[in-house]
Amino acid sequence: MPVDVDAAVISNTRLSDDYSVLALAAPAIATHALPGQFVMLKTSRGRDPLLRRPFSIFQILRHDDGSPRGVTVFNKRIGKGTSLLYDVEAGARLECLGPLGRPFDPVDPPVLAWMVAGGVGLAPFVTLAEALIARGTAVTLFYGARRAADLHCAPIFERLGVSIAVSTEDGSRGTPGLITAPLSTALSAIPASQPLRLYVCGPTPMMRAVAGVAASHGRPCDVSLEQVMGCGLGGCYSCVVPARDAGGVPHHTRSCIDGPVFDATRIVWEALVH
Amino acid sequence: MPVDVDAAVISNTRLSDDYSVLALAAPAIATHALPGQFVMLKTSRGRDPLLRRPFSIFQILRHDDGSPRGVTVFNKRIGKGTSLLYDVEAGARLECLGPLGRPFDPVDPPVLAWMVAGGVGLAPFVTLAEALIARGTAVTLFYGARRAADLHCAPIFERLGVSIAVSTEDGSRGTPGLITAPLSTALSAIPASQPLRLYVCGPTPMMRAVAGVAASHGRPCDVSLEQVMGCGLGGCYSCVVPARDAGGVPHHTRSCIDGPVFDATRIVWEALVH
Amino acid sequence: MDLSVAIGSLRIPNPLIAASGCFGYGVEYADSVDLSSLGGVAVKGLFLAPREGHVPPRIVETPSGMLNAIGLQGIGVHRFIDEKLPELRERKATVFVNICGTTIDEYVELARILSDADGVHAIELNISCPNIKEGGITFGCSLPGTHNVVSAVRRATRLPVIPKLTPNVTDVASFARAAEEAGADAISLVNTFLAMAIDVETRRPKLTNIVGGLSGPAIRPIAVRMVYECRQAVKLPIIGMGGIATAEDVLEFMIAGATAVQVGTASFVDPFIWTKLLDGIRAYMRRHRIETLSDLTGTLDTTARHKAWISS
Amino acid sequence: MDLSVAIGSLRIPNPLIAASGCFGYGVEYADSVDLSSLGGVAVKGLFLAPREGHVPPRIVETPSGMLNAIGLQGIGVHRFIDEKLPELRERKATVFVNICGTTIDEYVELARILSDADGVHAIELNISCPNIKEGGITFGCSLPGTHNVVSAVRRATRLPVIPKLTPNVTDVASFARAAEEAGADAISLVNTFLAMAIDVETRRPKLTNIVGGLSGPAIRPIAVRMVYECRQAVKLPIIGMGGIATAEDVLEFMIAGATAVQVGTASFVDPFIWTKLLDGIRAYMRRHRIETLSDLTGTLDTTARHKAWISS
Ligand SMILES: Cc1cc2nc3c(=O)[nH]c(=O)nc-3n(C[C@H](O)[C@H](O)[C@H](O)COP(=O)(O)OP(=O)(O)OC[C@H]3O[C@@H](n4cnc5c(N)ncnc54)[C@H](O)[C@@H]3O)c2cc1C
Ligand SMILES: Cc1cc2nc3c(=O)[nH]c(=O)nc-3n(C[C@H](O)[C@H](O)[C@H](O)COP(=O)(O)OP(=O)(O)OC[C@H]3O[C@@H](n4cnc5c(N)ncnc54)[C@H](O)[C@@H]3O)c2cc1C
Ligand SMILES: Cc1cc2nc3c(=O)[nH]c(=O)nc-3n(C[C@H](O)[C@H](O)[C@H](O)COP(=O)(O)O)c2cc1C
Ligand SMILES: Cc1cc2nc3c(=O)[nH]c(=O)nc-3n(C[C@H](O)[C@H](O)[C@H](O)COP(=O)(O)O)c2cc1C
Ligand code: FES
Ligand code: FES
Repeated sequence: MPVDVDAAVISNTRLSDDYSVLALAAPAIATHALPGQFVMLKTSRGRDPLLRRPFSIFQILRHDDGSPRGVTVFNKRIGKGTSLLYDVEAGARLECLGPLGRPFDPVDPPVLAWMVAGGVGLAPFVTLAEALIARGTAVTLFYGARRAADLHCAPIFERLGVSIAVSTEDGSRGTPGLITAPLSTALSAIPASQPLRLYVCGPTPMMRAVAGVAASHGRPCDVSLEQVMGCGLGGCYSCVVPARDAGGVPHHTRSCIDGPVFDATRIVWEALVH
Repeated sequence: MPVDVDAAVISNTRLSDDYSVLALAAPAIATHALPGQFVMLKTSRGRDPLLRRPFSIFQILRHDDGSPRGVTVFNKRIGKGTSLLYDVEAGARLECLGPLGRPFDPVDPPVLAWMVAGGVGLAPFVTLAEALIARGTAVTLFYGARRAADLHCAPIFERLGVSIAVSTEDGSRGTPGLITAPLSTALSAIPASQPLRLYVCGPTPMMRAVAGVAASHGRPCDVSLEQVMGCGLGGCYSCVVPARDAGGVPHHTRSCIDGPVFDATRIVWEALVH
Repeated sequence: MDLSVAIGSLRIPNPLIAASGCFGYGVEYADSVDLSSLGGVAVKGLFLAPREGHVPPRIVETPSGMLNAIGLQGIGVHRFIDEKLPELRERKATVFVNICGTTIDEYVELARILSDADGVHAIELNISCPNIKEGGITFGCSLPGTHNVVSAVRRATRLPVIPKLTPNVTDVASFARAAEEAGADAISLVNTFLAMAIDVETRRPKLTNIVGGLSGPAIRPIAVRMVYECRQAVKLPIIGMGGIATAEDVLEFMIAGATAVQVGTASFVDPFIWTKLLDGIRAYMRRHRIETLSDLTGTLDTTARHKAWISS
Repeated sequence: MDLSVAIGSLRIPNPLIAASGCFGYGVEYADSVDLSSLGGVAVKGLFLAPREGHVPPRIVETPSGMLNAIGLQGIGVHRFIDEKLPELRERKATVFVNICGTTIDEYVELARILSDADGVHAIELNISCPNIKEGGITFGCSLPGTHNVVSAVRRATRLPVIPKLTPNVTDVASFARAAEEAGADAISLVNTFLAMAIDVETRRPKLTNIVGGLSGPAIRPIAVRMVYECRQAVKLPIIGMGGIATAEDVLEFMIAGATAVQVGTASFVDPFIWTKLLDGIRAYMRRHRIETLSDLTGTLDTTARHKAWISS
């Protein structure tokens, strides 16, 4: 059951001109959050912007004694609400509703966990990596960005013991080009007998491409979709994606409560609007 | 010519639960402001609240070298916009348009200047007192409030050398009752040969009463009216008051550009909405 | 204090109804909101058959409002009765079923089917969805159309019949009168305002459907005026809505003439709005010594405080 | 870059016109805004005779909008010509005079008087003021009324005639057609939406006039839709307005079909908005390599990007 917390901003760390990490005091949300879940944040106190905005839970914050203190979100400035959040200062208060949505399902050893992130799609993977590593599962992160300056937070993953492969479209770091290339290479190098699951979050074309690569290698693949969301609770039907039901028939299904995490084979990619 | 300054909040000093003094960095406005003029302040950066709010210029702030630094406003929290201003912190920015409106006309010695203020109507009188005292005019402030706790800023006037008479409705300080009583008494005690001008700002019923007292003593009286204002520049006709033109014919006249300061005898008090 | 109000023969514990299309089928909220504590739940608009609705993007935010073009995606009346109604019944929700059809016969058949279902308390006739052609808007924009569909449904069911009016007309009060004459038990208004938004960088509409319906605080002043106009035109109970976000807004609609209200868009922003609204209403009743909330309906005082002092 | 646009025979340097009733008679702003740099100034609605307007309060703020019930206070056409027009002429303003009457004869007489005055560039026929009974709204809400008043004025003047349409109708495009058939040179829309607000503590209307007109960003999505509908119905140039506050908003109206725009409420909030809007428009033209701004009018691309992948 989600709760709504009038959360104090603990800090807002600007990583670049458009990325920041916003830390919110929200113990009631931190206590129950699972990897891949999200919060709906009110970006101002007035009625403009009116609606909340969805954000993956990036990190769980804890007090020294380990008790839950709050959550962070990894914010990319792309419009009105995310700009307001980028500019927020410590001490302000933001209404924060969560945790929401269907989480990732972390695999256990000997299954390998490969996380594939594009840009701000990195957000759900810190908590997923923690959950995987806590189970003893080996984790690799494939992380693609436009340029080296957009590759944020790699140290967090390194500290957790995650292996990292990086690509940039402009070739300024790691493999030049899209992340699908090094991913395909790596998948080809793994014996089919080695069980493995892919977890993907990023721009829709990237997720679609990765889902294709996964399918061609016969690997299970979970994707976390990003749709415009009015409510986050199943009330408005704004966030639908074309997905196949158990019988294989495609339907518009609500990504806020049926997702945001979906088995990639359920998604009718050619019909998914981005 | 008014200017629009994206003014930094220098400080916001809370005087009580509902009064604060907001200091704004706006040298271009401070340079030209005259006593009784006002500014239009945007109380938030979004579109809700949409319109600016009018505020008298309370004080002119100066740098150590005497050069103009900005203005303060004396803010009373009564609704949405004034609550936002009460809560504003130093460092924020507010759009501030001014100086606007017809100012007070300060008298010269030997004419006495009696300022009559009710509640937040104190706001225009610091700058007026300064202008009067700079001319050598003797200044008295009659200051009425609901209770002692609502009598703010008397020390500012004392430091300027203004004589102060105070009344409170609950009798907790000064003369009990309305300010019109001590004012009438004082007016009766002054010989008719002593020239004197009244300057009044406060709730409409109080200004009307004082205008009546002034008329019955045959004293000139300027009032600063407070109407809801959409633009502050004569564009919208929202701020009209019933006033007599030179021929004695009553008309709706715009208090933002024809006022806010009016000769009390021009106002058709029985028709003035409050 | 008595917060209950009567919509025709139906008495509900308080005037707050979750607006159709803004609260799913109610069951989505069953764990976070006590459905029995609401005045009612107006479920998402239902056709006879399931519908997939419009291609996303389906919503876009606007100043103090939002556009939607969901296109009445829904599971159809039969699956609703089988899959959702039992839980609503169990949770003791007062259920307003919002129905949509392309023909009068479809409305009549929906009403018949729902009359036989256990746990349906009222039928809201959606003749006002602005963003699909088949959603009854042709009935909602024509006086005879409104009259005919309401009287046909009226004859087909014992449940209270509540046509939901569109604000996209010149004279909403005439539609209220048509509904009254046709035997409606109440009217609800307003549905959304037909509107659009354009992405200037691509020069394309922001909604795939091109146009959508405007809702939220932005429209409240127009909706209040329409409720006030209808109050003067008909005796029927009015369920008012459009931009309600605070207890003060609820009271504003009631004073203008509403017996009950619906809250839509604001419940997206705050899903726990219901207890806040009830608390605010109770505080107002205490402050104004109002024992019976329904006494407030239609109490707007329009005797002018100030006479024009000059011939205008 | 060419920002000029043509309203019939009248070419104006850019599409930004100060909206009637929101810019006084223009002269109030002459010291702070270079009037000749605007596309035009639509002066406050004028009757033949002076009017005192409604008793205050005349405005009230609403979410992202405001209500006004000024009641067309004004100095009358003769004093306008004697006292204001000379300064407007001197400042090289392009002057749109907004006229209001109770009868067709009054409109005709106003048009005749203004045709003889030096410095009037166009006549905007206000048949849409929502908050007075005599402000022509009876013409504006009736198709024959609109047709008759437009054609009568058309015959009475050589100046461009621009009826201003009300949004408070079911089908605004039919009014655009009526205006076109009657010989209008352009149409302007929207005037304000009839609306109201109530003080719940006193249970009185917040405006002395009870109802008022809603303007500001809140109404923009409805206004854009109406401009788009009219664009498809008529060939006339359209002057679009309603909630414009940014350069993006100007462009949105133009893409929807407006040749020029008016800005009202937003200029209350920012009297220096004009240069900001022009700068934003120029930046957009550079970014999109647009040489001639008027090429943008009506370029909305409604070819669906996404086909429905499932029958709905
Ligand atoms: C489950 C979920 C998790 C998310 N997690 C994160 C996160 O951790 N960090 C992060 O920075 N962002 C995340 N997002 C995306 C984020 O919600 C949007 O960037 C945000 O809502 C945009 O708000 P805005 O006011 O800045 O943009 P607006 O001013 O509203 O819009 C700017 C532009 O962005 C487009 N846009 C708006 N919302 C979205 C969206 N959801 N997806 C794609 N385009 C959009 C608009 O159509 C418009 O063109 C997530 C979205 C979802 C659904
Ligand atoms: C020339 C001038 C100078 C002013 N100087 C000061 C000043 O120095 N300090 C100060 O605190 N206030 C001053 N005011 C009043 C101030 O502008 C209002 O209190 C403010 O606009 C209210 O905004 P709000 O958003 O808080 O109230 P809202 O939420 O908009 O309204 C709350 C209630 O107050 C009423 N109200 C709104 N505006 C006014 C008004 N102008 N006068 C009376 N009632 C109003 C509304 O009708 C409503 O009932 C001045 C007003 C004028 C015209
Ligand atoms: C996303 C969304 C979906 C809606 N779906 C329906 C619907 O299915 N049937 C209906 O009658 N009204 C529907 N409406 C209209 C609302 O019930 C309500 O009339 C309108 O939104 C105004 O209220 P509000 O401002 O409180 O949202 C919908 C509104 C929204 C925002
Ligand atoms: C205070 C005020 C006064 C107005 N007076 C007039 C008027 O005299 N004549 C007219 O045609 N429109 C009048 N209007 C309507 C505006 O010209 C414009 O159509 C409307 O406000 C929508 O534009 P906006 O949202 O940019 O303000 C007035 C609007 C306001 C807010
Ligand atoms: S966001 Fe409202 S249903 Fe998913
Ligand atoms: S406030 Fe607009 S005319 Fe005075």
